Amino acid sequence: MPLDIEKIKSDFPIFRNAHRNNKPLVYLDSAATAHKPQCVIDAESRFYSEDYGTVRRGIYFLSAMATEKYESVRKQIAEFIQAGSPAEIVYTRGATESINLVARCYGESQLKAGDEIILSEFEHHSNIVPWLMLRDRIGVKLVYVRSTRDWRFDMDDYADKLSERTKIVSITGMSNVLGTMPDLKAITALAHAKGAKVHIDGAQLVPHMGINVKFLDCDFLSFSSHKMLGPTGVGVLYMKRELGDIMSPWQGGGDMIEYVQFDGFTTNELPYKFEAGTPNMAGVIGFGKAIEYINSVGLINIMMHERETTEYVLRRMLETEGIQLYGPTTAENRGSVFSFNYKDLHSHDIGSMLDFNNIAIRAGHHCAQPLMGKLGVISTARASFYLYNSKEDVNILIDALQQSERFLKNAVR
Amino acid sequence: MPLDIEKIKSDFPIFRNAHRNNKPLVYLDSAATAHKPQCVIDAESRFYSEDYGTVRRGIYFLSAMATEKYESVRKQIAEFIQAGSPAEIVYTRGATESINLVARCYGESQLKAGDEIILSEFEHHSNIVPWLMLRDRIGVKLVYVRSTRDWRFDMDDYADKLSERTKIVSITGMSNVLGTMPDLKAITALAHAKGAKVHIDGAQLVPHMGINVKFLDCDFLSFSSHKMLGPTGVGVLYMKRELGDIMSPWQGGGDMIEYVQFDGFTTNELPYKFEAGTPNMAGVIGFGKAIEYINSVGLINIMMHERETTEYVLRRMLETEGIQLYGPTTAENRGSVFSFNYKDLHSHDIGSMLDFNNIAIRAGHHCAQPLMGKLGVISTARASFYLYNSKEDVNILIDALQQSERFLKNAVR
Amino acid sequence: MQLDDLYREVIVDHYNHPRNYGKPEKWDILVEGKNPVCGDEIKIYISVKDDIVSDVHFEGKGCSISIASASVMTESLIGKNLDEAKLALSDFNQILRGEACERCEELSDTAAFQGVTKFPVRIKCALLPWKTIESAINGNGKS
Amino acid sequence: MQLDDLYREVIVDHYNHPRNYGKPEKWDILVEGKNPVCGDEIKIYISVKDDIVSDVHFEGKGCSISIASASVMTESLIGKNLDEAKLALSDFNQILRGEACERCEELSDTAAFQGVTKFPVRIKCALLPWKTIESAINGNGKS
Ligand SMILES: Cc1ncc(COP(=O)(O)O)c(C=O)c1O
Ligand SMILES: Cc1ncc(COP(=O)(O)O)c(C=O)c1O
Repeated sequence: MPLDIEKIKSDFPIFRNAHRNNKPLVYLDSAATAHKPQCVIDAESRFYSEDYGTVRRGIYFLSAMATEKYESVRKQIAEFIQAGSPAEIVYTRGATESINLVARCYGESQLKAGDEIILSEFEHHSNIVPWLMLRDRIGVKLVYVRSTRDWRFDMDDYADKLSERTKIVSITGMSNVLGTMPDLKAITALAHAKGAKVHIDGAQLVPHMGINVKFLDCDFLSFSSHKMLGPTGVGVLYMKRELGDIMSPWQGGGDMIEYVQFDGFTTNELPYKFEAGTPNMAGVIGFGKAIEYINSVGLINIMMHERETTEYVLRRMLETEGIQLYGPTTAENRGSVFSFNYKDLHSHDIGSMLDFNNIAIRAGHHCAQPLMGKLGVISTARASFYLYNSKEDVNILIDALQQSERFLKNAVR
Repeated sequence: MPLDIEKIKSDFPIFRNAHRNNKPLVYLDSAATAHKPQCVIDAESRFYSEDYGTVRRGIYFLSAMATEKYESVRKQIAEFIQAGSPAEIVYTRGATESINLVARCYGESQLKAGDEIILSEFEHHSNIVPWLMLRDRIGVKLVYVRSTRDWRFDMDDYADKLSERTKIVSITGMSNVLGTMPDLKAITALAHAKGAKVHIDGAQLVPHMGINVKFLDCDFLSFSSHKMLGPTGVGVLYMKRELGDIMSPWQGGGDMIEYVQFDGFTTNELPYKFEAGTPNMAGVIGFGKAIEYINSVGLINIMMHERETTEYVLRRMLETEGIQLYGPTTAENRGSVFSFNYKDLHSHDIGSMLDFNNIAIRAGHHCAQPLMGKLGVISTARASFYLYNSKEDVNILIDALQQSERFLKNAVR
Repeated sequence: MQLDDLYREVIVDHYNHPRNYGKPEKWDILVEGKNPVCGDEIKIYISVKDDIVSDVHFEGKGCSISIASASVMTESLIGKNLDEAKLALSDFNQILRGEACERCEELSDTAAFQGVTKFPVRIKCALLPWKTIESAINGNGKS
Repeated sequence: MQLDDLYREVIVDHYNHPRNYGKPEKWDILVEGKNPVCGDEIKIYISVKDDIVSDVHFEGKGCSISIASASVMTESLIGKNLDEAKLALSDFNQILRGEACERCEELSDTAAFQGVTKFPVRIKCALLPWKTIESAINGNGKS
């Protein structure tokens, strides 16, 4: 069913409120963070106004209600990604914390010097730096899978680099710079054949394509609420139960313990073992609403809409003189995020020029400096799309780009 | 200026909405988490509806605005606690994460086997377990300062235990079980004289009394937004700048880096060095409003109101037959949190009985199992007060307590 | 939601007059359980003769719900064979999950715990004795 | 807020025709700067004769604002003695902080950067050349 974009836009108050210079907001930075539908905003407000209490600890009504809502979102998430049990869903601040948790609690307790971790060249800093820090602490080795010349994940190179020494393969489900989507099923199967565990950085993938962890059989999965219409400050780490059991705990404090004495402690059961301290209760409850909203629109409809958008953007960008597109030029296994440069304009200038037209894009290294090096640029402009973006948004972008160059180059000539 | 409690209550929508069995909510669990005034709830909604964009990264208007608001809260916090610079304010998920950060990033990089860390017997699990975990990793020793017989911090015992081996003193500003408030100024001065650093767990203290880190000269301070009228999922770690510089980074990822290459990275300047990944932007902005609200009521007025409440509660509890109060029995250097048991009722039964009257108290070990051991009980009931509580709330509590016992004990006799 | 739902007469009665309380002179199996959330502790002493639960006693600290639950449990198990005991255990779990239970009429004292399901925090209290005895019924207790 | 505020004519002119661009044959001091946020890089070559800045050239990659800022900077510094250069530096910082500046009339090309203050993300771009040369003016450059 094609999406009714006008209807969807009307669910997001930002599009009503963020006009500037009489121009409506054209928001093309959902890969950084997505806007929120009214129902998500209301869910948080209502929680604070009507049902607020602390979770897990209180014996009174408000606390019991809050706990129930908070835990029911865990079930929702488990269903959304097809996890076996809510006990495999750990709440974090965001994908970044999730990845750090894996690197620390699995990496430090299960890996040793000389073990290898395979990443790709597409990775976001959040899926590089935690592993570099692990390397600096325990002496593992990081191995990067090359990209092919058309900016796909190089399966041959991966198969070459995979070995008995490989203990973890940590790969993005979708590049936040190029949109590239590696074949996670094949990657996981190969890794498991060598006895390596697989972590998927789903920060970009999950909001746009969902995921089925049972089908993929991946061992860990990280993603963030704020990139999928939910509140800030909430993320998810999915982990297979048996791995959660052998990992060391994450932070110490309230709720992650079973017993504490002055000279020792025992840890709580999963998932609480990894959740110390009062959590972001309102954020979690808002996230539940976001998933509900996505389900009500239909993930499959969102995917089809984005596929169409991707095809249209690719056509327009490839046909427009002066646009240098980075990344795959076909819509297969590719998300709707597009890095580009335009003529000899600097990405910052492109960003500012478009901003003047109330078009929000990202400019810079997109937290992927190593990949910038591979692309041979210092920065790119990036436009990324979501369920609330229309083809018209694409046209506005391209038109404004062309005007920008005229403005900046011809102004004084 | 005495607080107008009716007026204040009307600022908090929960008191309008959470009636049950025709009884208004009597909320006596602010030590667990505090309710939110309308302005805080609205600040978050408005941010999502009108100004939402990612911070620090975007070049467009929404992002620039969001960044400005987000960073201006850092200034507000710095002023609220009298820090020297916003660069000394690190955003975390909550006090628990803040303490873990100190234990990891300062503890692991600056301490070695045999070094000692001094805690008190009053500490919350969140100020015990992170240090136990540090001990398990690097072999430091934990030393606990005894409490006096009237449940105060034993200064003599502290002076005895403090030595050249002491590297960190980490003490709660206010016990979340007994209300005890140690003399932080004296503790800090003694510690510094031995060359030890001082961390204050301000989770309970800061919401009720504020703090002046310049006056105290403490090295670290942790506290949570959700206990001081702000949103969930936001906390603060204050650290002296020169300590932040020598500490190892916390989580790895976006924003905490300066440069990343495939084989190494350099860290960003303070405070960003400790803030990896997209933060809880909406939560931070709501927290700014909470501080504004507290300032508008006046911290000094809140303190005076709570002092009066404390005196009244002490009087009523001490005069009521059957109430066993734990903790200091005078209002000096004591917060408005009261642990007690009643006759031979179990705290859970007390909690449920009071809940039936829509009175919310806490029952259990209050994340302080070691202290429960010291008190010689397995659990207590706990009532805690804040700016929205009146003397009438105290009366309702005591009346309901007395009725409960009659209900449970006489029902079948 | 009424307080009476939680504190049914049966529960209050068992709390005020717990049956089979205290350490017996001898027993075959001893199991211990704890609830870390509230610090409650329970010890259960079980005697078995000819595959029949001939005696159950208990000791411990706990709230009214867990004491009453233990008391009711002892009465309900004494005289049952192993299969019947397992059935009683699964019945109780069913009741606490808020599910309908055919045999509930028979088990009237057990059925009084239905009201607890409306108070999620207290469910653990009611379950503690039954969770604790589970291992013994499955044969893992230490004698 | 107008785009013209950011892209004043002067800025666009300096961006399209940067002055003193390129590596000179010789120099006394070379300083390098980077902006990690956008990856911009700049090299500044400085010659000093009798305590007077006799020449400044620059090379690098950057956006219009940072290129124009560098270009304007070279023009503004050449011919100044050390104290005057320091003053120019502090003037520029003042302008970029959005503060009023008395000497701004004189420094007309520099003053064009006032509009940048309305675009916080771009302030770093404008400051890059000036931040980079700061160490040289304080005597820390490598020659
Ligand atoms: C591919 C990828 N991984 C990880 C992250 C980190 O997510 P967050 O900033 O929400 O922690 C992002 C987004 O910034 C991303 O695009
Ligand atoms: C004294 C004390 N320290 C630390 C904490 C932990 O705070 P949070 O749960 O917000 O991380 C609490 C509250 O639970 C507390 O009372």
